[in-house]
Amino acid sequence: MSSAKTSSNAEDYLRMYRQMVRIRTFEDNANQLYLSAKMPGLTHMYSGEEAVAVGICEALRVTDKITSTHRGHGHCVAKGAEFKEMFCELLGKEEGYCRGKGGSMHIADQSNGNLGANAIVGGSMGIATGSAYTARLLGRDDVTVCFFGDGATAQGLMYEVMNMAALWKLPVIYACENNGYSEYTRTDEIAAGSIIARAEAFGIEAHQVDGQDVLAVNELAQKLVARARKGEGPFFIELMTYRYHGHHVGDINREYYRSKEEEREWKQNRDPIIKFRGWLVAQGVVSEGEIDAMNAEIERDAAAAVEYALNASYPDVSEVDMHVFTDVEHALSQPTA
Amino acid sequence: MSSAKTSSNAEDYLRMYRQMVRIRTFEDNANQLYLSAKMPGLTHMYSGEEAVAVGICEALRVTDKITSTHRGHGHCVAKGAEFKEMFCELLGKEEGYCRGKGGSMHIADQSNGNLGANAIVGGSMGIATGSAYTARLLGRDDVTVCFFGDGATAQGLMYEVMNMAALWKLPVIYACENNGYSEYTRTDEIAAGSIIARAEAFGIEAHQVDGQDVLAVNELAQKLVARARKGEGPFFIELMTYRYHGHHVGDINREYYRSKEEEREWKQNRDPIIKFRGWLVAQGVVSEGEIDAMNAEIERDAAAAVEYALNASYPDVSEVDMHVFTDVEHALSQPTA
Amino acid sequence: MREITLSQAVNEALAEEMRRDETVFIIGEDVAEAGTPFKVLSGLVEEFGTDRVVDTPIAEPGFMGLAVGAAMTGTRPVVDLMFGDFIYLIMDQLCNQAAKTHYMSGGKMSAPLVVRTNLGATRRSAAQHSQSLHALVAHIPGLKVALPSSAYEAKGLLKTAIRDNNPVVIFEDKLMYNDKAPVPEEEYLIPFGEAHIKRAGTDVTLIGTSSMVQVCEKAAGNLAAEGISAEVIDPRTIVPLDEAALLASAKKTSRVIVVDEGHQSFGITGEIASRINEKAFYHLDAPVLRMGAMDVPVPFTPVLEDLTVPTPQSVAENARKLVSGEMIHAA
Amino acid sequence: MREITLSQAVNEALAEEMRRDETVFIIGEDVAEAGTPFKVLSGLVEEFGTDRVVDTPIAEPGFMGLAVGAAMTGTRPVVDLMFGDFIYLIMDQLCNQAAKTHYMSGGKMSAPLVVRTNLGATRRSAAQHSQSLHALVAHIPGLKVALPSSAYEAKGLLKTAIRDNNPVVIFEDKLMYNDKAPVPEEEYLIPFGEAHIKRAGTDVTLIGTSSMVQVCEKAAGNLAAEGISAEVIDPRTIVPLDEAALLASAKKTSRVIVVDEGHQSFGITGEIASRINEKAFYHLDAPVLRMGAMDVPVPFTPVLEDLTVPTPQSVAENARKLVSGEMIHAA
Ligand SMILES: Cc1ncc(C[n+]2csc(CCOP(=O)(O)OP(=O)(O)O)c2C)c(N)n1
Ligand SMILES: Cc1ncc(C[n+]2csc(CCOP(=O)(O)OP(=O)(O)O)c2C)c(N)n1
Ligand SMILES: [Mg+2]
Ligand SMILES: [Mg+2]
Repeated sequence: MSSAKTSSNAEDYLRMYRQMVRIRTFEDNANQLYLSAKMPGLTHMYSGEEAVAVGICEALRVTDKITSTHRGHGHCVAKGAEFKEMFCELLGKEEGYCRGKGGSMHIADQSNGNLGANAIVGGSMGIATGSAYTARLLGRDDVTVCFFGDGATAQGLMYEVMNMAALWKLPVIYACENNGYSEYTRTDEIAAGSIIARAEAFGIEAHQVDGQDVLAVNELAQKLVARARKGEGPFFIELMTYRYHGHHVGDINREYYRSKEEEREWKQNRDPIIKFRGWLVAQGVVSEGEIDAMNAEIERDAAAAVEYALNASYPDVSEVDMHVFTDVEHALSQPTA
Repeated sequence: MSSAKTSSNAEDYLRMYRQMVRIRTFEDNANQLYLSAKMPGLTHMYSGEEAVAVGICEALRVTDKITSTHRGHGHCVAKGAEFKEMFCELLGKEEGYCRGKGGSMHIADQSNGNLGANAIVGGSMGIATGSAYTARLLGRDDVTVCFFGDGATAQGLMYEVMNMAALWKLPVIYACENNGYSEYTRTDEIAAGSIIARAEAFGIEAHQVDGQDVLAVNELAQKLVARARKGEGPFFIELMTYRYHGHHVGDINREYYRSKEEEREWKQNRDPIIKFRGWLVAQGVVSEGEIDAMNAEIERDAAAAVEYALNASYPDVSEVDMHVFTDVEHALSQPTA
Repeated sequence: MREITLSQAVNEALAEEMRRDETVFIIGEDVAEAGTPFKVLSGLVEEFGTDRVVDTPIAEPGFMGLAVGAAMTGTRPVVDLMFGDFIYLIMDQLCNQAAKTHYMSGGKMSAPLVVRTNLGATRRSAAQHSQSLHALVAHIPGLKVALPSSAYEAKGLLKTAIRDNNPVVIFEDKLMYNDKAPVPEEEYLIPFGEAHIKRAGTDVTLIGTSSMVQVCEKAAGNLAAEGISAEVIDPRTIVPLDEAALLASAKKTSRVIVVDEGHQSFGITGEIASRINEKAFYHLDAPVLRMGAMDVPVPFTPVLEDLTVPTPQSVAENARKLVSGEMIHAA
Repeated sequence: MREITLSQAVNEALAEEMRRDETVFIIGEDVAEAGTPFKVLSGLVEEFGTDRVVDTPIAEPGFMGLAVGAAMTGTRPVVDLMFGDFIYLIMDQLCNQAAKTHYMSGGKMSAPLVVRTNLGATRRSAAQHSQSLHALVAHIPGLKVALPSSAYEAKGLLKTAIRDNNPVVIFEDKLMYNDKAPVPEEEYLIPFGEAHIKRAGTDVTLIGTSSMVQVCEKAAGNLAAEGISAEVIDPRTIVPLDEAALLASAKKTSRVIVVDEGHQSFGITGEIASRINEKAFYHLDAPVLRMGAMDVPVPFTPVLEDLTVPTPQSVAENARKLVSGEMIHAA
């Protein structure tokens, strides 16, 4: 845990803690929905990586943008989304953020600057860079954070857009969530050299940080976001973290690629929530009782949102050919098909 | 010029000199064919960069492979191709290396291990890496050299395949011909950071060398090829060089992107052929007269090949739907279209 | 005959060909220990080792390009593209390089490789993991395109693909991996360009591809109960296409429906319908009817997703109208 | 009316739209000082500066991706893709991202961008610089596709494309950049989905796209001299497609040829022919005839390249046969 700050930051600390717990709680509920066969399809849990999304998004304004990944619930919550619309989306309901058309892998929340999860690994790197281009071109001072995994660093697109971001000094921060795995393969078996050095080779200032330490992440993010806002970007951050679940909710038997000991080690000794909670209590920012109450409240919120979503209605079948084009109400009833 | 070797290498030196002059002479004739409207389409001149192709290809065996670029005549000659088949190809004749179907931008010479020029910038980087994969898988000891320009380093594909080459220690050498320009743009305006560092970030040993000094290029190439053959690859070389003509033969008025002074400076003071010739004579390897005779002979060869190609026949029209598939003589006379 | 799953059939085809020819290797993401997310390749790395069952970085353009170069120099790569939707990422290496190598070199070089990938919606995987993109590659001269409709075809076509000296793209239906079908123990190959009449009939021809063959068979079953005799044909490869078989059936029944899971517009149904219209025009009672997937990105929510693809019901419904002489439009 | 080249028309369209809307910017290779290899953009960087006429590294997937993100956040990028053949490189960002943004977000986001690129063979540029790949993008729901046939259409369609809130791909014929046509001084837009009857006729309908409109017009001229009255229609956009206009003409003449420079098989001619066959079947004297580019990679050598695309002669020849009642096959 990084050096303590004064308790004048108490509010910030508690918000960060709260957001981390909200993510974990959201994921636990989503996993339950999967296990009880109430959720269509598969989904990828963010549990274990909460300090990354929260540490970074807490350094951002609502007008700042993020792009997310297939493992996107954490980013979505951290950037300000509500449980209700999120669960509705996961269940394919009309009140979901994307009217049920996107689902877990495409969840987006434009109202809070979340440009969306992406089911193409690395697929959002161009989008984030373009968002930063808009800011520069239109003279806005917002910053864009591009979240992606260690596995995504294999995609050539990353090098193409880092080159442009560096050339044009775009206000974008590439945030590599290094959880050590690309699906069912250890990333060090499929990644040569150094991730940080790859960014640096393009003249991009790059940092590595403990992704389980929300204060360390947030401190670095605060600095880099402020500098990016002033035109000193782009930046690259490699955040060392871990995913607790399988690659997706269905990836249960995973000992062939990852040992139970390793999982236990991270969960027991490096859990970002447990660590931060201990620190908050030790510093006297909050009492154990207050934390328990907060956690319970979040759990109730989540349960209520799940309940709501389960009972919410699906989009009307007529929506199937809506939103293909912005200017055509129903793409298939047009003679122009 | 690098440190002199003993004249026991005289034969090698003369062959290198000869190959450089052959390239220059080929290009002068190709340019003439364009200017006199005898060649269909456009073509990209290698003049000025001869020491790169020759210095490297002289370090290779016939069984070693190369992949080439849109600026590919130099690589083709250096890897052992004949003028006759090359001019026939440029003129679209049946006796061309590709029966006239490829033309300048797709010239290939499988008999000498040239897997072909490529009209997609960066398009051959995967091919070269795959060729090296074949060598490793089948236990052959050939090495593959991938030629590409400085502009091509912007293509994400390069980072994807360098990663794999590094992981699997493939016998491939990435040879970046840095002539300073990507078409009509100075590459330093569109490339951030350092080219060498980008390769090094993947754990690939990288070197920079004066591409106008054929001996320096050859010495480095000899070493790296030998090491790659032993499984110590991959390697990356950045060769600092210059193209004398425009981007292609039609790029005549180019002062808006490149000054005449700069061109004069390179041509007068850094010409690879003039420099090497001076050195050969100074070292007593050869006399001015012998060189003049060699040059004249090459010119006669080229003129004869041009003449031959101009009179050679075009492929029969029935060839238009041949070679679409290996197992179908005429793709369009099949009921299966 | 024994029954095995499509997944096992693919696995057997690969194992047999890799035993027969040591230049064959598999390359793709999570193909080794994991045996792909669909577990299709389980066991192969144990037999053939990591040089021939190669786990790659998540770099589709890169390993596709590598495969092209490997194929050009003496090996036969089988590229595992985890989802058919990622074909967009490999289009350049597949279509600008592999497809044109033989032609551009005047017949001197070739790129004998296979891209194994998949298609198919209704798996609740949303717009970027549910596409059926075979039309894109069918349009590019130099590529062959196979669409197996059961475990039997999956094995026989894949073995043929691996031995073919041209680049071949083979799309498996990802919802069929666990479907069983009779597959001989003995070795067999299925030649390209030979359609298979799955069910003979006289009133209407249902041409189905991939998963839509099953759909057509179910529709035919329903129709039979009503006294309508439907012929079901599976082209098995769309490049090359067995025009003769399709035309013969069209001429026999005079009524044809082409059913495919790719988007209908500018997809493969237009090509097949056009060829039949052109060459059997005067034998047709009605224009060839096309049924593709809806021209919408695939929605996540099941209530919408299920509407986007042809079903036995919708095929039978159209067949009924066609046979009864109602004029039917594709739109 | 004044005549300007297609190149000038494109330049004017961009300049006008960039003056009107400061969120419009151009991004691509050598677009600034060089004004592209075709010199289409000359002068724009001088007026709009390097932030709005942006020279990129040679990284098509990268700048296409950047454009998608820029479009999603409030700007209107016009992506300059130097050759249509490079579209393979941007397929993922164009088709998995831009095309699906609006749908996947349930209508909340959109990607208003234009990809300006080209098509067309017979420039002796060989297989990787001569393709006409509009069929690939026409197949993907969410993309609009425009094919201007002259300077007039090039200007009007591009202006419409820039104002459209959807991703639009516009293919210019690279051999037509220097062709002049009358273009009004006053501002005009050409709405998408409205075909243009280039020449009225009664005996046969020639539907041509892009460069093939000229080819059809020339064929029609020749045919007129022989007493055959050909109607020439230019759909101008293939997505959306003005089916009504095509059907009206088909019903009038009863004989249709669709002429396009993309490869014939699994290309756009099959779609257009199918729609007409389906909806005007009982009005047709013969099946709709298709003429696309040969299904071969484009050969370099002129003696072969010229054989691969439809010509006024070959179109007229087929029209003659069609009108005289000879049965004609596409193959
Ligand atoms: C282009 C592409 N290739 C492959 C996949 C399949 N896939 C989904 S997630 C994943 C692993 C991603 O690893 P990483 O980027 O480290 O993210 P993590 O899952 O660890 O958060 C893969 C290979 C995909 N969705 N997109
Ligand atoms: C994918 C792709 N993008 C753009 C082009 C157009 N183009 C041809 S050569 C070239 C410049 C290449 O520069 P560099 O790699 O430095 O090679 P050089 O011409 O300097 O030898 C460009 C942009 C192309 N052929 N392929
Ligand atoms: Mg990871
Ligand atoms: Mg260069």
